[in-house]
Amino acid sequence: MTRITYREAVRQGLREALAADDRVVLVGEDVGRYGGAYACSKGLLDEFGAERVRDAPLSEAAFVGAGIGAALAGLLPIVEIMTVNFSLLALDQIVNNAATLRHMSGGQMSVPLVIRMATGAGRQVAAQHSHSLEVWYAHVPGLKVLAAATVADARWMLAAALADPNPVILFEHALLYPVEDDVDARPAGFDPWHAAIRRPGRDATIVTYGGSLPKCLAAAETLAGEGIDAEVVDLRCLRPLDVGCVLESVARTHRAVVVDEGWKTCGLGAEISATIAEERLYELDAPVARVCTAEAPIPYAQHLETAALPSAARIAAAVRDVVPGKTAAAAAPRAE
Amino acid sequence: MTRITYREAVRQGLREALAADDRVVLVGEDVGRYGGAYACSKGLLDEFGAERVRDAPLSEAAFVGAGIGAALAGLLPIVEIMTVNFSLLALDQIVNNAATLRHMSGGQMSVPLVIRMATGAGRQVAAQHSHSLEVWYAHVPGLKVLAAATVADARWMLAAALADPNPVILFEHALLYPVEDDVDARPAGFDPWHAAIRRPGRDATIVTYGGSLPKCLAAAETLAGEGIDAEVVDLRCLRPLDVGCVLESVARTHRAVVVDEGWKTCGLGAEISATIAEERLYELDAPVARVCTAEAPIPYAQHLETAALPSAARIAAAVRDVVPGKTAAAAAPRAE
Amino acid sequence: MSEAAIASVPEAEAWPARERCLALLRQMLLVRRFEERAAECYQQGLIRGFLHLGIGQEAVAVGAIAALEPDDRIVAAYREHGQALARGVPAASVMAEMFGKATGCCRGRGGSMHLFDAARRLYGGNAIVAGGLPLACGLALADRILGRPHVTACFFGDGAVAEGEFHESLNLAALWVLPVLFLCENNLYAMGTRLDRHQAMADIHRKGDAYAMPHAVVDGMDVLAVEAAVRRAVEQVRGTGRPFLLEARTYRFRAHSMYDAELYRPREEVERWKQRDPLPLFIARLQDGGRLDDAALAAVEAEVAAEIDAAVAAAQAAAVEPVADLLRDVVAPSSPEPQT
Amino acid sequence: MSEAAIASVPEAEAWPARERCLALLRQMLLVRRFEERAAECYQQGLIRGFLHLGIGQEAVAVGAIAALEPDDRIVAAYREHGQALARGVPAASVMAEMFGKATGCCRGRGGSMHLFDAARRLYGGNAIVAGGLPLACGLALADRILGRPHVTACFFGDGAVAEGEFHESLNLAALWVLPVLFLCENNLYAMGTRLDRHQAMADIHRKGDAYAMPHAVVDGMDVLAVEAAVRRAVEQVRGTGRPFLLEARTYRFRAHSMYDAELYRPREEVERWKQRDPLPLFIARLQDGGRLDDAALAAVEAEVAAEIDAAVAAAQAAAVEPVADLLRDVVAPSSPEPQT
Ligand SMILES: Cc1ncc(C[n+]2csc(CCOP(=O)(O)OP(=O)(O)O)c2C)c(N)n1
Ligand SMILES: Cc1ncc(C[n+]2csc(CCOP(=O)(O)OP(=O)(O)O)c2C)c(N)n1
Ligand SMILES: [Mg+2]
Ligand SMILES: [Mg+2]
Repeated sequence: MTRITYREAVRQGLREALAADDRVVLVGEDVGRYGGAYACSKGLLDEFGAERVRDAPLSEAAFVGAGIGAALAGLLPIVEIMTVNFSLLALDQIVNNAATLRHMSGGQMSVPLVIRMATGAGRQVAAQHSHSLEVWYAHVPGLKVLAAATVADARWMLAAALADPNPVILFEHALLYPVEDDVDARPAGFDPWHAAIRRPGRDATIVTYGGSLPKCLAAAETLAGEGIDAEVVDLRCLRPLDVGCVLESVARTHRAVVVDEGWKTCGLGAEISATIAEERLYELDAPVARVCTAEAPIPYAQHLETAALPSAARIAAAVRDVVPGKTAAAAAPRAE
Repeated sequence: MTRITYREAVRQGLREALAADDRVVLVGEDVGRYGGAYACSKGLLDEFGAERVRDAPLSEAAFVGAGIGAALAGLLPIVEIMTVNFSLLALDQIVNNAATLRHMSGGQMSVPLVIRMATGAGRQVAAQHSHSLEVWYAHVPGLKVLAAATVADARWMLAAALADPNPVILFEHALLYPVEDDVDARPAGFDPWHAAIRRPGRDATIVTYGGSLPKCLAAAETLAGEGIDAEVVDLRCLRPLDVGCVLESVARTHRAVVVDEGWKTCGLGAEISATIAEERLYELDAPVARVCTAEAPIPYAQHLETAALPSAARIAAAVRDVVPGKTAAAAAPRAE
Repeated sequence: MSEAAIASVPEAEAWPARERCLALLRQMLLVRRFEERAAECYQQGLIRGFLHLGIGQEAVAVGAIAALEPDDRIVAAYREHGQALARGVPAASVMAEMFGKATGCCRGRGGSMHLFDAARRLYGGNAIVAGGLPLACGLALADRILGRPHVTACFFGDGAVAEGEFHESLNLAALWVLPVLFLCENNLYAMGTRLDRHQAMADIHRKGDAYAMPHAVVDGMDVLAVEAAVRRAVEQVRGTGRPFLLEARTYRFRAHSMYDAELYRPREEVERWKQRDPLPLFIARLQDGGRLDDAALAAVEAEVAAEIDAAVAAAQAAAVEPVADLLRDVVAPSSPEPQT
Repeated sequence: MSEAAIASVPEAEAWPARERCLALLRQMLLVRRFEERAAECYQQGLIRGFLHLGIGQEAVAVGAIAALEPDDRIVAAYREHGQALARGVPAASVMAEMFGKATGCCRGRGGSMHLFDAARRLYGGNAIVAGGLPLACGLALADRILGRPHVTACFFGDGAVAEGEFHESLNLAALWVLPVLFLCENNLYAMGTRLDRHQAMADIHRKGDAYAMPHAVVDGMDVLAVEAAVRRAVEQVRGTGRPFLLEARTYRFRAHSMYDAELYRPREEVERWKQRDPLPLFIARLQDGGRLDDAALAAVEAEVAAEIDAAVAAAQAAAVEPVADLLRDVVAPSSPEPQT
């Protein structure tokens, strides 16, 4: 067991990938000499050289598109877009090329590409630097989308993404980089394409992903003290969604709260909420609740930003709402 | 009453806007000499001159951003992005500037801009030219989003959008341009910001917008012959959503089918379905159903494209599923 | 850009061998007749969607591709029948694709704007203007890193030059030293917008200077001039590993797509350019040089006509993909073969 | 780009009047001391998020804005404290903004990277690299169409030059004849990437040729040279209505943002550039020219210090916006006043 940060986990994943296969290249703004905007690629330039750890000029469309082209011609590129905010500039390449080439070409072309990007708010970097646009990528056929919520996933998801023959978008939440955890050897049967139950519980299902996971776990702790036993499901793979895991959990708990750092309207939470209600209407004991970001560009001021984002308190409150009448006193003792 | 096409309705709306206010300019690729890719601005260059009807070079980010800047400085620009597919190249400007400037500046800046674009599939123009990305725009706080599904809305929505001090995205469905209808003078109290019930009905609510409306109305006709009386709600405004209208309808019908030409997962249909189930769980007699586009890039071949898109037949089938046991024989006579 | 400047572009230095000339002629004829036939099929409703004809521009694709090696890569835009045919994608395969049939080069999923052929290293067919340029950089990057000697030839229109992706790609290719030939088919118009109405500086090739990229301009109506210019440029790219920007000045005789009132250009301008139609021009030169007699020309025409007739017949007879396969090839289920 | 080339940039033709010189000095000092103080406040946790200091680059903003008319418009990037202060946004207003207070110029919603001031015609503060260039084109387009004589000055970094939005905007401005001064603050680095590692052709101003746009380069460490060069450029823009590309060569003395190990540049390079610190350089010239004595300098320093002290005190004392107002100004409820 070694205790490492999420940041270091990403770095180790990158290093391992570069070491394992000569076809792997890391491309992005400041991935080389600067060591990565979040220091995730520190030391890799020295170890693997400027040909394979490649600083890109500020031109997101071109270097993401180049990653797609390089994947077509036999490389296994890892393209880093510094943050999801700048990925808007590369969206045409991702949607119109990466996601479509296989299908448009009748299966002739393959784009084995991984695009990593930091996402999320919470650091007072204001409206243009705080987007959570995972939902947009999760909407696009032809892409796969992963979100690392734990240090272990940050460590091992990359290899799985690289082994996949499809373009994979891999989200890292900017607030998680300093988080520490024990990381073992790669778990046998590690499978990031399926959701994980991060905390089992019987009274309600909290469905989340990425940077909201710690908040959900904190809320579940609080609720446990009140006798509400919440299950926390980490989606991990946002496309294709592991609907099965979510539905099984809800079939057990009959209540669900979806937590999503994106804006509520047309966010990922909507898809989860809709799917639960469409598939388990008669098993729901309460309407599904969504805890999302307020419908505003993220403000700079700390108190406003905090108010805009999902918090453990808001999550706990939402769970209490769907589990009415359940107090510490009323809570039945567990019987498995 | 004059019978005009949706295309002509758009043209008249543009002409009226240019004639009404000198601050209005029309900017976009081929809006001038070519007359618009869909011939919506034919004749306007001659009438209003090249200063106000302005052909733009192929540079979506620059001319959309210029529209934003021009709006900041006192013009009322109508920017045409030829199709939603190319709007990906301008998304950074729309999301990071148009949608945020008012809020980021603490209310100092206003962006009274209208961005028109054609959307949708159905013309065998394949994967890169067939997107329905309305949902992405509907996700963004700071924007308003309209979709014209009828000739009358195509005729009158623009003026309402221009009168609004916010950036408004106005979608026109490419398949609707040749559709004809009678158009009167501007209806008193014309209000595109709210949904419209295009066909009242008692047995189920079909919620839709834009290019899917004719399919929904056709499905409702078919169903009427079978004794199923479907209500058809045209959302019209995709942001902010007129949730009230949808919920009131569902409160009457207890059954809902959402029809959305976007891909199903994380599409606009998900938001509608989620909202209905969250707000009217105990009034639903069946799970909400979604009829959306298959999860694939749109193929060129006609039979495949047709299979991918919502059709009147698929819509009717979905309604039948949520209204079980209701046959022509079983249908009760209407009693208001 | 004056038309005089175009005419003064130097001729090809030396005549290629007769067989090579006849091969070029055959390809130009194939492309021309193929597109004429495609237009008919479109009128008959057999081809649908967008159909962009390159009639008038055949010398560019044919001349350029003749100067490439079989392992070189090609990225094209949406007016790319010429590129596909010149690269050897069978007319039957292209026609079937445009008919939406399972025997098409993309099994009917791509259509006219998205012709792909992995074996012939044709990477589309891209309908987003300038969308192919970053791909070309990436293809070349892979070749560079993997030590392969290939060149990537990237075709695009004058309209694409205004897009940010043009600028970003040229900078990237020059900065990273990528073996890309950027080949601008300057046909004077982006849809209805004339070059001088979309470019502040209309001498496109000179934009190479902004990226320290060597550049040249060639008469795109002269197939031999194009072939020679591309050969020189490709040699330089292959030798130095550096990119090159070549502008070919040409003209589109037909509408932008199938429907287009052509309000934006005077009829006389089109007629003037038709005087420089690359096909009669080349035929006359071959005849003047004694390399082509009427019988030989008739034979080539007949051959081409037969090939296209067969392509249309096959396309009409072919089956479509089953609807059940709609979701096939959206994502790959497992590890594919490595691509080269 | 050699450093020799920078040094050889011509000096300002003539000395401005003493008062003008002192005003420039005061502004440069204000910007410098303001940012030094902001850095301290950041260490104390009073300012958060991203904080990009322009220390070393003050001569560019101060010199340039001195050459603008009050009604001219300014678009800046995210390293824009200098632009805001030089434009006359009160230090108290900027400091309060960075403290996230309701008295900030954007009521705490924008922070360091998004300083706006409608009355002073400052249109951000844009944190998307090159994101402000299209806006500048639009502001100028409105002025052109509405027949107003204003110039829009658009500041951006060398890193922005690689973005597609740079290219598209320059083409648009030149093509549409828009009165924009594009002012590149070339500080040799985009974060950790040195100019020659992000630009294939590193003489940024020469990229103007690709758009038939007049251009020049100026020593960005010399406030008088900047003022003169901008004055000339702005005169030309105002006179002709055409855009201009001006490159100011400068250097950032501090980290890119508050945390940055600066692995990408040698300490000596920074020290060498500090020899050309625009502030001591200008002070020495004023002293040599007999326009500044120690007492006057001390007085300016004291004035500036007092202003900044007051700004910090006011910012600390100020209230924050109520959380209930979170959704305020996301969309406007009704028709606003016309903007000019
Ligand atoms: C990014 C983008 N914007 C707009 C369009 C619509 N469009 C299709 S072709 C075309 C003109 C392109 O001109 P050019 O690059 O010169 O190619 P040509 O048609 O002359 O071959 C336009 C505007 C598009 N396909 N992609
Ligand atoms: C489109 C975009 N990509 C990446 C970033 C992250 N980023 C912020 S500043 C910066 C460097 C910009 O360099 P330059 O334009 O030279 O400005 P300077 O920081 O030197 O003032 C980068 C890469 C961004 N803000 N926007
Ligand atoms: Mg063209
Ligand atoms: Mg810089």
